[in-house]
Amino acid sequence: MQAFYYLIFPGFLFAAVVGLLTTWLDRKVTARVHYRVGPPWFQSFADVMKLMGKEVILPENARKTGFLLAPIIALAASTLVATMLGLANYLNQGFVGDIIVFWYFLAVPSIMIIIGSASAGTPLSAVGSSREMKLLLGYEVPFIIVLAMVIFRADSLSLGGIIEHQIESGPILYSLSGVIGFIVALLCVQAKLGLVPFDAPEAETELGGGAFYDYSGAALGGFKLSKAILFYSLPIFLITLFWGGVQIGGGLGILWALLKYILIVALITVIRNTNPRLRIDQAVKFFWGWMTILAVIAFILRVKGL
Amino acid sequence: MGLKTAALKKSIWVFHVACSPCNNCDIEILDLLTPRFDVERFGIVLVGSPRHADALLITGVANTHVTPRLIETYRATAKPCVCFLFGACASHGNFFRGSYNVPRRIDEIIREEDPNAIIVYIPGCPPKPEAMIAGVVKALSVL
Amino acid sequence: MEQAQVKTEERRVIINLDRCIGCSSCRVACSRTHQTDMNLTQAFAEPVAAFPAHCRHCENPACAAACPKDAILKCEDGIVRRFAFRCIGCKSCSIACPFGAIQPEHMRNIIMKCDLCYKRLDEGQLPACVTTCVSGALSFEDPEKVIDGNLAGARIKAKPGMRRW
Amino acid sequence: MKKTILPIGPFHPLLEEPEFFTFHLDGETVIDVDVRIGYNHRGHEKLATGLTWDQVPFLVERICGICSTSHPYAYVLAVEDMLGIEPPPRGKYIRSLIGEMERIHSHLLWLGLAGHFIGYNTVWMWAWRYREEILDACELLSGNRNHYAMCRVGGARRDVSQKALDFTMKALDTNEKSTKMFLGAVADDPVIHKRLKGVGILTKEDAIAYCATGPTSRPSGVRWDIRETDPYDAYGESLEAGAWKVIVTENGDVFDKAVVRVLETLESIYLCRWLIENMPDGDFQVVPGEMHEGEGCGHHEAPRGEVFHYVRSDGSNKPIRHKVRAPTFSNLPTYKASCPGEQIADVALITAAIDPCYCCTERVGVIAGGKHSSLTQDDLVKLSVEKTMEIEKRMGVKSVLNKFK
Amino acid sequence: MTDEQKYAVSEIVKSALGGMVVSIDQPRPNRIYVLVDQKDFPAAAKVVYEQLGGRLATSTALEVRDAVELIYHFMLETEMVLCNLKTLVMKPELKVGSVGAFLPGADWIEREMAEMYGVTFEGHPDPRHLLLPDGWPEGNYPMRKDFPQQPGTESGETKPVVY
Ligand code: SF4
Ligand code: SF4
Ligand code: SF4
Ligand code: SF4
Ligand code: SF4
Ligand code: SF4
Ligand code: SF4
Ligand code: SF4
Repeated sequence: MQAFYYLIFPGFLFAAVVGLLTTWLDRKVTARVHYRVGPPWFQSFADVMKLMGKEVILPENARKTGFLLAPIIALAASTLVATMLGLANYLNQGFVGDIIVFWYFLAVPSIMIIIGSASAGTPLSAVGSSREMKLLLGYEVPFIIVLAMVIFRADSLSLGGIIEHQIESGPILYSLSGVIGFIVALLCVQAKLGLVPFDAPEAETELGGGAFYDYSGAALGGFKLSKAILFYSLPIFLITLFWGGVQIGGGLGILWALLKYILIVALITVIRNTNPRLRIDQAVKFFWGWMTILAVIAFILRVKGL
Repeated sequence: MGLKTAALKKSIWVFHVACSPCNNCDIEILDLLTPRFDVERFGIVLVGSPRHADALLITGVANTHVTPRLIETYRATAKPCVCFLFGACASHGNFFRGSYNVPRRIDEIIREEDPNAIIVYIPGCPPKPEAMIAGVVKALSVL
Repeated sequence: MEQAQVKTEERRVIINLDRCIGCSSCRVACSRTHQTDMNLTQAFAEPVAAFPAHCRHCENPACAAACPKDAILKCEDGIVRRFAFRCIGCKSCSIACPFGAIQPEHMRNIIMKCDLCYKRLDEGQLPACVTTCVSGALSFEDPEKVIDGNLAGARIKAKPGMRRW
Repeated sequence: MKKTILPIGPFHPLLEEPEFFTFHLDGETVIDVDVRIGYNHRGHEKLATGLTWDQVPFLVERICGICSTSHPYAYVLAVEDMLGIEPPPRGKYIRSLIGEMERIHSHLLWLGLAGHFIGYNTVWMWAWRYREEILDACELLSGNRNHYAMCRVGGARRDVSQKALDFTMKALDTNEKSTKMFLGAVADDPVIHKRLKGVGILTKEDAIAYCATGPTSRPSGVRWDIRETDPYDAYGESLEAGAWKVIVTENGDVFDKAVVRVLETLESIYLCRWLIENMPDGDFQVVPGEMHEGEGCGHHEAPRGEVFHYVRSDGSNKPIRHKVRAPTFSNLPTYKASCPGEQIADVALITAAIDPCYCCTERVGVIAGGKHSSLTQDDLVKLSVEKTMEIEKRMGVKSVLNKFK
Repeated sequence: MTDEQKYAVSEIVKSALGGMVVSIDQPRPNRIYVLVDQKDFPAAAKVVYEQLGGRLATSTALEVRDAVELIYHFMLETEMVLCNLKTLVMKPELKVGSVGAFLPGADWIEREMAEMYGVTFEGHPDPRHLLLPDGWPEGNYPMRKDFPQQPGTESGETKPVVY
């Protein structure tokens, strides 16, 4: 049963399929904004499938272990994240460990990108790596404050506890501190996903793929897949934290959950299409400045009971 | 046809290598991205790193300045990869064949680097964007 | 058939206009044989008929003389061929040809031109258009022997269809 | 000192021609500029001496894909100057028409790229969409989208049909509307004003000293336009008939360069219309007579400035010398005058305003206080975009993007 | 500008250049060809640029029997005449004073002529390679007639007979 959870539902397979579909949705909407038709629905699957079948080039100066292990660990960590979320949300099962562990696992893919690209040993990757590191440092600060806000509010450290609290006393989003926290968390998610305006680490036009510049074939596919899984889990995570989680109760429950999910994905896509890329120091300033202040305000409001 | 090939056919990532073209081929390639042609419909995406590419779109002739760059780029591309020699310049040398600054043809350079390279020639000066799409389709039919 | 005796360069595709019904099968066959190139140009005798305008593979081809890039050459076997990689799509040849037998290929921005199906000839087959013609209007013969007034241009004022500019 | 070089490119999808810039910086300010070209050198002038007179137009057409009719145009003018041939009027009008169509499509292309440079990708997509219509018209007129092959010693290479002319007329009408919309968007937008005005000023004196031509010199108040000062083909008649006028502005900054280009597009549209309406009937080419010894110069006002060709013949069927000067060759050095003292974020813009052909390989070495690192063209573009955003923010304007909806 | 006025321009040029003119020719109303001596050349160019207001369109070098001929094409915009200033730079020294020294617009073109023909421009502010790669062998001037590689040589796909 455990293996089923991890590999099929709600773990790897389910998360990957939904994640890739979400990626496609994102690309399609972007294309429509540009007055283009956009890719067909299976595009993301084809991309990943193709990458899996391609040769992996090892750059000359690469440290092999780090370079090759990074995508695998990133994939494993994001699968874990998806599974934990799914268990808590759909199957009402708790798991050992709490939101702190969860937060830690969320950071792992980014750290793996840093390690992987740093061990590639080429200048472009190194720049991408350092940018990713700065970005990680940037967005984790407000993110953890918001998390703390949610934890205080729900008086529980586990995902299940947070969901239960929201079932009892309404979603956290429906309060002032909740709204502010949600906005901050959404932007952090945007950065975690590496989307415009926070895509400096893998800027296609400047760094030619940046952190992923030297990755090719299956290794790149691993990263893409892990990104896709994150693209699925992070919106779900936001729903869990702020919007009462996903309960697969009656028929309407599923629809409502789907609506919430699509809304958040749409928000992310809109943000990505209406903004230019921020320079990395601007992004860090943005997170440490405005976002942190907002997060602290949310926290104070929460303490005041708003 | 395996799943791998099927997937490859649906998702071609191309990388644009401008050797020393007259710009026209490059403009036509850019045209591919704009609303009229929109190659993303077919899963064709321009990427920024040769390592991600499945296909190299090579335009122009290889003059002495860019020849080493071309070889470098070809080496950096993950195989299997298809080289599209876009335009009369790349496929044959156009008028510039025999010029003092154009020592060798591009396909010669690539063949020297890798005798098994898959090379697709798209003649025309410049080939129309449709020709590039058609060229990709033809190349896929032999994969 | 008698292709063993006659050398390639002495035979051409001859069209008997009395028989041609304008069905365009020959063009389809030409196009199929050459992947996408539609080598055979259509001529119009307005308003009566449309019929194929075959390349005559001239003795002294005007198209080759006009080509700035030597993309059309008369080869050793007598066939006037176009070399796709050299062609730059300037369409000078199309203007130069007195028979309107050259038509631009609109997709690749080069021209295309009848090559007398030289690959099929090497295999001992007749050109594709000749084998396909439903009414027997096309034949593959030595023109010297069949000049009896059937040739295109001798009877109808041909108006090349593809010269749009 | 640690030296970091970013091997960006060498091949990048959005940019075209390779050049290599070295900028000497003091903080954020540019002190000196050096350009290294030659990545695209293919030896045209030598090749031309190996081709016959009628082959050369096709060769020079391939100097450049954007001003692809300008070079053959200047070449045939040079040969006609040498031989003393006067082409028939219809041939002249056809050549001028193609030349102007090229100017429209080239300026639209530039407008799109400039939009991309200041961060408005929508401008790029839209400009290129309108450009497609012009290309369609060109294809119908000449048979080709880009390399038109319409110029021939002694007239036009082929005739144009009435159908093609009618289609062109329609394309011009739609294009006039969209160009006017662009003009409105550019001239009235406060953000664009802030962003472009006073940036990269090329003074009148510098423009004269560097012998800049075309839309690089005219915004600086230098009224140099070959179509006016050495009229050829249909330009003299049309100017007298008042079909178009030379656009000259005074400031020489990037804003003026943009405005001059948009206004010129409009003038070209009017001129094209006039040419189509007054297209004479009759023959469109004469057969040039015997080649004889001599020399001739021809110049044509290309979209980017004057294209100059010089030919020398010894009476044989090949030129013994054929000199080509593309406009960018004399416009590019004006960097040296217009860049120093500017912010590094504006350099991309200034270079874009000259409209050279950028490329991927182009890297900018930043030499600041002994530390050596590399900035790419893209970094410049990014800096440029950021500055636009900053100004937008400061002015409290939402985004110019909405304008184009 | 009528043709008569244009023909009068050659007189203006002649008087401005004074004794430096070796020969002057105006085959067509809008083209003037002036030949000056090698040693007077930069001075003559200066006169055309500063006194006559010529805009340097470009300059051409070409190889004649025992010299390299330089032609500086000045456009006299107000007179609407193209004034071509010629000189012969004698082999084997191939040395001439630089115009780029006082006219920045001539900077690049002189660099190009220097690398293509091996002409030395004395006093040029920035005598480096312009178009050719930096490692180009010394004394190898591609536009000279004795340059080994001939243009236009083709190795065709099939052996064609050219009728
Ligand atoms: S093939 Fe033609 S259009 Fe393409 S780069 Fe070469 S000359 Fe230019
Ligand atoms: S010949 Fe064939 S392809 Fe052509 S119209 Fe008839 S059925 Fe269609
Ligand atoms: S294309 Fe025309 S000119 Fe050329 S060989 Fe055929 S018939 Fe003769
Ligand atoms: S279109 Fe091609 S074959 Fe015809 S003249 Fe031009 S280059 Fe030669
Ligand atoms: S009628 Fe005779 S001369 Fe005239 S084009 Fe036909 S074959 Fe040639
Ligand atoms: S002989 Fe062959 S190539 Fe020529 S028209 Fe017939 S089918 Fe086409
Ligand atoms: S197939 Fe025969 S009958 Fe039909 S158009 Fe061709 S020549 Fe005429
Ligand atoms: S400036 Fe030069 S390279 Fe650029 S488009 Fe014009 S002629 Fe071509």
